[in-house]
Amino acid sequence: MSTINKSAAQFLAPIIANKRIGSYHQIILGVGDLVKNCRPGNFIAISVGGDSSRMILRRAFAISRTSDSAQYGGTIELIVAPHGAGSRWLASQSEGTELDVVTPLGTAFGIPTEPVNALLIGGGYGSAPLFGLAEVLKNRGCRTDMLLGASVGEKIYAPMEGKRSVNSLQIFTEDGSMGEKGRVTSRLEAIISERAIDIIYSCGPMPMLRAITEIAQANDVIHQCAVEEAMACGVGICMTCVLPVKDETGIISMKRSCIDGPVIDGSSVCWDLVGKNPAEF
Amino acid sequence: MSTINKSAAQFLAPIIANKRIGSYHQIILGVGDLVKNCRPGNFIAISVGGDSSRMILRRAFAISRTSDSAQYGGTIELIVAPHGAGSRWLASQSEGTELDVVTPLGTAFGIPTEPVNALLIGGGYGSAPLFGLAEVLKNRGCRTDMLLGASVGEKIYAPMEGKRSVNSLQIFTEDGSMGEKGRVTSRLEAIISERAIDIIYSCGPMPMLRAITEIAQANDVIHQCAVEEAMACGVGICMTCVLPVKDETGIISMKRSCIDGPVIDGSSVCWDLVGKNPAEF
Amino acid sequence: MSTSVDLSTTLGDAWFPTPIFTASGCASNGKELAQFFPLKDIGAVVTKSVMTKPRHGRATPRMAETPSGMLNSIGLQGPGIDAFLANDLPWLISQGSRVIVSIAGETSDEYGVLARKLRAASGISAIEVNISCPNVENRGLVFAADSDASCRVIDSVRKVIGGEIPIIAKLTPDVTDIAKIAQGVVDSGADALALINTVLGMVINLDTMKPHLGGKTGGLSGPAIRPIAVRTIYQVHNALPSIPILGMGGVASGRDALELILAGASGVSVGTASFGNPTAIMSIQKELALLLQARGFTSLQQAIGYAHRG
Amino acid sequence: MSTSVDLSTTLGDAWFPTPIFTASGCASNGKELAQFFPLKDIGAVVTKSVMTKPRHGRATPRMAETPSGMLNSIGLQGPGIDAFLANDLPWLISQGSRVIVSIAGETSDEYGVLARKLRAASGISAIEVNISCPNVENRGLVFAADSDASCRVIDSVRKVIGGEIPIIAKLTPDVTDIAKIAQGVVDSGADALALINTVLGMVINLDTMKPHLGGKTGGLSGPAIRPIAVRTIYQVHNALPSIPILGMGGVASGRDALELILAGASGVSVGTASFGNPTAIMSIQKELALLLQARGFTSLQQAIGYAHRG
Ligand SMILES: Cc1cc2nc3c(=O)[nH]c(=O)nc-3n(C[C@H](O)[C@H](O)[C@H](O)COP(=O)(O)OP(=O)(O)OC[C@H]3O[C@@H](n4cnc5c(N)ncnc54)[C@H](O)[C@@H]3O)c2cc1C
Ligand SMILES: Cc1cc2nc3c(=O)[nH]c(=O)nc-3n(C[C@H](O)[C@H](O)[C@H](O)COP(=O)(O)OP(=O)(O)OC[C@H]3O[C@@H](n4cnc5c(N)ncnc54)[C@H](O)[C@@H]3O)c2cc1C
Ligand SMILES: Cc1cc2nc3c(=O)[nH]c(=O)nc-3n(C[C@H](O)[C@H](O)[C@H](O)COP(=O)(O)O)c2cc1C
Ligand SMILES: Cc1cc2nc3c(=O)[nH]c(=O)nc-3n(C[C@H](O)[C@H](O)[C@H](O)COP(=O)(O)O)c2cc1C
Ligand code: FES
Ligand code: FES
Repeated sequence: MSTINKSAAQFLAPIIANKRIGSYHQIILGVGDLVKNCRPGNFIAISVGGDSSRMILRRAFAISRTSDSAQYGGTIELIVAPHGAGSRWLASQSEGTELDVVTPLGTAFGIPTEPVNALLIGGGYGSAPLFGLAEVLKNRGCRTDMLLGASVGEKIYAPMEGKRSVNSLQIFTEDGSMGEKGRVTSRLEAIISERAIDIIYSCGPMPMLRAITEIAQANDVIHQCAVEEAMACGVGICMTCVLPVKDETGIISMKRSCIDGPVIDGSSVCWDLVGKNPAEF
Repeated sequence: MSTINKSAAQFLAPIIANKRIGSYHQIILGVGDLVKNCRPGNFIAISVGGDSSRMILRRAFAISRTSDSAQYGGTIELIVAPHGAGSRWLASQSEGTELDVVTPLGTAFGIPTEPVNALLIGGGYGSAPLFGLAEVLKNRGCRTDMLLGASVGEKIYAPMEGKRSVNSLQIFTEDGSMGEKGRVTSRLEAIISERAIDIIYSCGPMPMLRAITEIAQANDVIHQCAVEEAMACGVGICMTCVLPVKDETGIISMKRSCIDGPVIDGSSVCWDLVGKNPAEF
Repeated sequence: MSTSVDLSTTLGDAWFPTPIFTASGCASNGKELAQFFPLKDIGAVVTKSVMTKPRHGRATPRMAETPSGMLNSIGLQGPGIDAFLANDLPWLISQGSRVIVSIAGETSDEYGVLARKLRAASGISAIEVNISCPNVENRGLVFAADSDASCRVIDSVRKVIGGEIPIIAKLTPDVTDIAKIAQGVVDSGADALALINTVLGMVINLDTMKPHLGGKTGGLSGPAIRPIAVRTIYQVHNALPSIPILGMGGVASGRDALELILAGASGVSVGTASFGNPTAIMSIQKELALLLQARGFTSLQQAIGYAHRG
Repeated sequence: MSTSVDLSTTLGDAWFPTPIFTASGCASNGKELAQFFPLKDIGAVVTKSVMTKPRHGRATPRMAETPSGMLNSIGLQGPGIDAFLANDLPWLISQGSRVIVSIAGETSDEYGVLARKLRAASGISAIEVNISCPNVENRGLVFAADSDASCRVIDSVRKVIGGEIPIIAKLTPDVTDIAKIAQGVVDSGADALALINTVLGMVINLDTMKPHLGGKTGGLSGPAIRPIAVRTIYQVHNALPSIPILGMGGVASGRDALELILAGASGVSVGTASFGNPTAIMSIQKELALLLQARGFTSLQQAIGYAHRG
């Protein structure tokens, strides 16, 4: 057997709850004992559209938080932005519906063995996996600050319970409708030095991840980011989700973001080559 | 404007009720004032599978009965046999769901102006439109006998209320699990002469309609049957649903069963040419 | 239209107020759709391909639904050109509809005969020459599969039509090199191209375990083939940027129509979508206007072939 | 299998316990699927087309979902034949999997080089020659679009492989006359045919208004193309009834696999369906056995090409 996808399983997961929060839907799925294998950063791939759907590919969603209760057994939380046909279908499913899922997939955020100062940066629904991560870091004794950004206030996802896992939370919106006006990177350099940040964890749109990488590298801070590339399979068999990544020896190769990611060291990604013709590397 | 499809409209019709009856689903749809245009024999074409369905064609269903009540306004009843993906989807929809429908479509059963002795013959869900027809005939003072056939008892559709509109009802099943063992045509010749039948109305599988036509012709009885050919459009624009039909002068042409049917004079159909290559006529 | 976008378009010398047309064989000859919307409100009615003689067409079953598509095997059932000109055309004109007449033949001469009859008729905006028909002179291979045969058909139409009415050659995508066939028919005198006819397909019935359709193979249409239509239109517009294209294949919404237009279509025919939704053409037309407006276009013309720019 | 149907099949001299295989490029080189089912339980793993050198492939985006299908433009990213033989092949063999190695080249000589390396390896059941690759010697046209180019590729493989391992030539449906291409490669020494590769398509992104894929065009796969696959397999089996066909194109269930088998396929590769469902291959295999049994077949062999009989 191979070790790729090693804790993944395909099964039917019932929707325990589906609640609108701002622009998003918070969906809780029952996953049973498998919850033990779900790490912050992992994702789930869900069939959408029902039995006679013309949508033949699964949709990937970051696992936001996990929980294990007597009443529901293991559950995971997803934050879904209704966008195209697949996510809108998902957002419209009611409690009790069983979803065909494959999870947990992909790499997870690396957790420091020592208590460090961590900065968590999320863009839009990219904040989802950071709340699960914050809980883990907090239990490890880390100081965790969080910056969240979005175009408008309704696209900030920051649940009450989530806020309790972080030491501080700052919100940025481009139109100033919530928190500070501006981007998460506006005052990042200052924040890194003021708070003696050791590691940055991020999740959000690719341009944001790229901008954070540049600042992190300039300030010698480790940066683990969860990327989001269009994925046809989510399990490593199609080669659609690739990113140009440089190894220690400087060799660039196209890595699959579904199995070598989504969490990846920001400094290893060749951001300027993303979407370029690899023949020209 | 043309007179084809002249009373048809496309609109959203809510499901008022959806009840399992034997092998079938009885579905009541709210259609408002349009109910006034629905005649026994007409059909409805329904979009299936929801917004992101891979099923691009409507499904046709005979209008079983109509009703106009203070509570629901105009409603029509359909009898749906869950068969393939489209009918199963329809059968699984719950009350309140709005269906995209086009109705009323096609020709209707001709209603005699004088009270006559009518025999109504239905095969499987083919009995559906006959109950609506029976009500109309009864109001015209006709004597209406009914024969229903199916392979097994659960495929006989004969609701309580429906039975009240007919003078007699005889059931035939091929396995003898309900009524007499045999086919609706087993004793047809005898029934025609014993009851002095003037006209036969039928609806059911094509081989049944063919067999009835032969007996009706041999006994000089008018036979109006509702045919069921695979229909891509239901409104006369695709030419998929054709049947070889002979006119008074003996000329055979391929008639569209969606607009020149589904109700058609059984003796005009060239049953032996159905499914044959028309070039060889 | 509730937008200020100028939707008008041209194919050769023919002008149309909007670029959304019916597709040949998917609107019969118009009467059946007239109950659902006024025919004059769309760009044009493209009539069912008509032959010289009346035709019964193929044996049933003539259709099979497939994932996001369907197969058809109608076999050009129709009334024949004389009955068409006597009944259908005058009726369409009486409705204020613009009419593109699609013709089909079994020999290149038959196309010439049809063209001659059309030249004598009035009120026709354009002729669509459906060359995806079996060529009885050549083992029943469709004309459009062979560049020479295609050119002979267009030649024989061009000899009769001196430029009064634009000639639109309708091609099949089932060829190795569509740009070559396109170049050939343009050289033979086609003013515009219609792309694409259906893709050859088959469904086996799992009960009989034989081909399901009476004609064994059938033409695949509907959203399933849209990526093939977009590719074909893009390739041909790239090769022949000055030749107007009437695009079609799987268009079911305004966004689909816009996709074909950006790829290079000057007009868009809607076929199979009308089967699932008799008012599809009207919604597509409205959605297209809004989408063009949202992208800052003030006229359709600006969007045609936009995907090739920059 | 819980049925008593004999599912075994052959392609040339190669024997497989079941006819359900992965499709090249849709299972990587096996490791990723091994978590979901034991690779030895399916007919064979057909590996991703490998070239002589490692390849980065094309720019992203590399995929677009389309109605009941998808476009891909991977550009043959892969480790190169040496790394493949050193790492992937031994691993697959260690799993008890039967392996069909798919090869691709930019010149007909490159195919010969690849074949020579494979001849030296052991444990390979068959070679699938993917000739739907751009031929750098001929304006980048894919080999399979041209009969002569296709034959040259098969020739250069046949020269190296003397009959030890069956050669399966994989054809593209994007040609005018598939039976002619098939006949050509069989004459050049192909033992079997793989039908069909993806259909060329394009999607325009309505935000950028440019072709969505990095490679502009892409290959259409999935249920949308199944009717094209069935038709192609039927046509080729009709023309060359004694040549085994490995069928593929839109198979997502046992009924789909049976459709291809009745049309003439001796084996069925499952590609895109595995993306939507990593255990699709296993369910297809189980469903197929039940469907064959329900139709009274006691062996798969009886069903192959059944739609052509009587
Ligand atoms: C690792 C990963 C994690 C994700 N996590 C979340 C999450 O937590 N919450 C959330 O709302 N969404 C998330 N997404 C995006 C989600 O998978 C869907 O892409 C999105 O919901 C759009 O799908 P759709 O069917 O609504 O839209 P459509 O536009 O109809 O999608 C069509 C196709 O394009 C792909 N696609 C479209 N937009 C994107 C995009 N931005 N990124 C990648 N693929 C895209 C889809 O996956 C699909 O295959 C994630 C994606 C990835 C790859
Ligand atoms: C005029 C008319 C009246 C009908 N009335 C009824 C009715 O009252 N109750 C009822 O249950 N069904 C009725 N049908 C059949 C119904 O329209 C569907 O064909 C049937 O439900 C199967 O559809 P599906 O999606 O479940 O099956 P699928 O097999 O998935 O259907 C695939 C396609 O084949 C066509 N098709 C399949 N079987 C038939 C068939 N026997 N006849 C015609 N087309 C077929 C479908 O319309 C569809 O386009 C009627 C059909 C017609 C033409
Ligand atoms: C039932 C049916 C009948 C058709 N008949 C014709 C025809 O007579 N002449 C023709 O040129 N094309 C014919 N076509 C092809 C369409 O005009 C169109 O090119 C094709 O269906 C692709 O468009 P669509 O996906 O919008 O249907 C027919 C298509 C269908 C589905
Ligand atoms: C993402 C992807 C990559 C593919 N890569 C290859 C390849 O490397 N070599 C090859 O011969 N075919 C390749 N194909 C084609 C498939 O093997 C198969 O012929 C085609 O996808 C049709 O089958 P399907 O509809 O089951 O996917 C690829 C297909 C897809 C979707
Ligand atoms: S999504 Fe298929 S390899 Fe990553
Ligand atoms: S179903 Fe289209 S013409 Fe009758």
